[in-house]
Amino acid sequence: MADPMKIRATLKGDSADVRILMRHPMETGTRKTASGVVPLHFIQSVSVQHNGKNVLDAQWSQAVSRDPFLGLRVKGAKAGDKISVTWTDNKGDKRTDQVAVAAKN
Amino acid sequence: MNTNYIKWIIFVISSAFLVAGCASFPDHATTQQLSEKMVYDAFSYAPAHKKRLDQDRSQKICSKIGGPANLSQLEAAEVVKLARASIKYPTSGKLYGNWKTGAKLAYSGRGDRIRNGKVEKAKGGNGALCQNCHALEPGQINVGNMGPALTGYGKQRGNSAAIVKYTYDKIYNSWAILPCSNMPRLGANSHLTPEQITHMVAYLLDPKSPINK
Amino acid sequence: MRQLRRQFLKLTGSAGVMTAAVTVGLLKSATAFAATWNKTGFESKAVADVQKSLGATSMTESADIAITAPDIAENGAIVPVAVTSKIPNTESISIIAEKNPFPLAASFNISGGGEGYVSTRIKMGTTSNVHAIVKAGGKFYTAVKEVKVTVGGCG
Amino acid sequence: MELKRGLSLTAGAMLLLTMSLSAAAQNDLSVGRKMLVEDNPGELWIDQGKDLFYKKRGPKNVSLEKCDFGMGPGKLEGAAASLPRYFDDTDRVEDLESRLITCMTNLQGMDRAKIIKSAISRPRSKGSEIEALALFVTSKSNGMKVNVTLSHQKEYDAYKAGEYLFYRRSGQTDFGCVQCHGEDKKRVRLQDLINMTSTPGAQEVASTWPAYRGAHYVVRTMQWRLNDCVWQMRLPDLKYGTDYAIALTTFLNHRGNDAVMQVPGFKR
Repeated sequence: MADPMKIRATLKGDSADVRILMRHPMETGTRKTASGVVPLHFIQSVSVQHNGKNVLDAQWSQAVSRDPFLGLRVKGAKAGDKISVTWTDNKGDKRTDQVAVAAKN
Repeated sequence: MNTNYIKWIIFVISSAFLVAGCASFPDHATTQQLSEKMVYDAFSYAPAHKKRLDQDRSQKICSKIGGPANLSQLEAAEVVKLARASIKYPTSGKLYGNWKTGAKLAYSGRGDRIRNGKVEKAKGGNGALCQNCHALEPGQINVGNMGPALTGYGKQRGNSAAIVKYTYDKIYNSWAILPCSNMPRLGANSHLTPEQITHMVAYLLDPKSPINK
Repeated sequence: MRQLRRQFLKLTGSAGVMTAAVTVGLLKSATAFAATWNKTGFESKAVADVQKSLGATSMTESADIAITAPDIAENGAIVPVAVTSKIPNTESISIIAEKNPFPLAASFNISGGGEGYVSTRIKMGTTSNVHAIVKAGGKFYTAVKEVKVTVGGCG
Repeated sequence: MELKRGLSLTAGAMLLLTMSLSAAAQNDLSVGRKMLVEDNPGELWIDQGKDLFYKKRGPKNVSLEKCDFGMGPGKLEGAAASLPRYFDDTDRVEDLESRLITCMTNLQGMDRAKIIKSAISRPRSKGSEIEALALFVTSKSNGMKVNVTLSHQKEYDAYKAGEYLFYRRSGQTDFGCVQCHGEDKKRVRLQDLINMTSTPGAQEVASTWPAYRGAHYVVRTMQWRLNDCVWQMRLPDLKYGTDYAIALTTFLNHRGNDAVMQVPGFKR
């Protein structure tokens, strides 16, 4: 099963600053090890929702780094709003995590 | 008075004394004895590799706490004398090798590292480690700055016999020129062979070498 | 889910019914609106082909796009790249590493309250130009920045 | 004499060149470093360590909640920031990693040799138990000041031994620690070297480990850092949790006092 993401969503002015760390090998399909080439395995899409509404849909290639990071900003967010993130990889694995926007600290 | 109470007071006072009064920095001899034991306990090594932990006379002198600034004149002179005596020249007598071979070695940091008891073998022998610490050819950014930049080394000095010998000696045993310098004694410690050092000399001095472009 | 949606579309074949389905919660909006993965673009080896796949055949260089990335990356496997677009109505941002075997690294479609800003990390095999392509108001804009990559070496 | 003057002149010219080069490199690199530290994949290891810490494990089927890191059993806040320190039960100065192993063997009944064998994980792996646990325990000191005190005689001994070992040169590179870590603004190739003889340098060491190592994609501990150093120095294999490593860590961390803990660090 996929590991949980680490999502931070903090209010900066009238926007939420959203920072997402995911755990994924992001294999390029060309890396060789003693036991042969490691098959292509990468996150293809990430979607971010603000209170259930899409704000960002990312399409990725295998060129995104291992243990990927995604940062974005959402206008008009308020403390307590829900930010939900879903990724899907090329093998069909999926993971969804959700946080509430925190007030500026 | 209750004797238990008195005993307790004595205990408190004495233990406080033990902590606050007695504990202190050990003297150098004690530290040295403790630390040397720590070294040999800390590593797992084949008998042939014990020499990597042992210190020779010069290494002992050059391990002054606080660094070489604390060297006495006598100690510095001894290190230089030992270093001069260590320098061996190739049997051919030729100190100027092939700059192209040297150019490859300059960028290699490989060879003779130990992991899980296995000694790393590098193609073409141990690397000369130069890139780790010195700027080399112009425009190369992936270089260290522990030692002075060597860019244009030969251009500034020419390649007279005196410069060739000076350069060979410096690489073979840098402590012959600057006692306790940070630069490894590459020849004296058998990290590089005399022949490899002649290639490094050519790399540094040859007008065709990229370092002098 | 994607499979399901395709079947669903085939069955209904009407956008009107689709909207109704979303409102009654038959489909999650995330799936319904997710863009399909740009296979042509991600498998293109030439930057021109990537641009074509994005629909960006003509572009304007724009000072309103800022690429934040190191001039020199210590580790080509983790090169941080952020793109900020101040162009109004920014709809999408794509990141292209020119000299990668497959130059298109990532595309981001922005909707709702999403701002014209994305930050991520990409792999770069060698020193290369990094391009950002921004779509805004149906037009394409671009900016470029060079990132020097030095391989970490003996560590 | 003639030669010497010539050399010092060129050395001056070289110095200028080196300075401008390194100044440029510093600015060019800093942007990337800042971006990587701010959002550190190492954070993904913290929860992994937390799970391992509270899970009942080992032959004795207990968690590590009773483990005493020096502030009392189970008290983690600020504990890592005060290590290494002397422990009565083992009559030894221990750092975080050796203390974790003490608890895993004594409380949970695990096999010491087995823990050590897998303590340093392979690159691109999920990481080792020790790596995740060390990060979780240290993260409980985040925002607090490093406070390694010397009071027991063995703590004084360890500090002085660490200092001695920092300067001790041996092997075919003639390296001690100070050869690479004795001056400001030095680099090996493009990698910055911390000047550990300075207070800010020692503070950086004391407050940023364990760290995410970008080139390995795993969280690394101080013990790994030392292992990699002695490997480059061409010394033999350093065993895990030795008094040598603990002495060096005591020397560095005590001098790093008052730094604010912030882990995981990010190393290229």
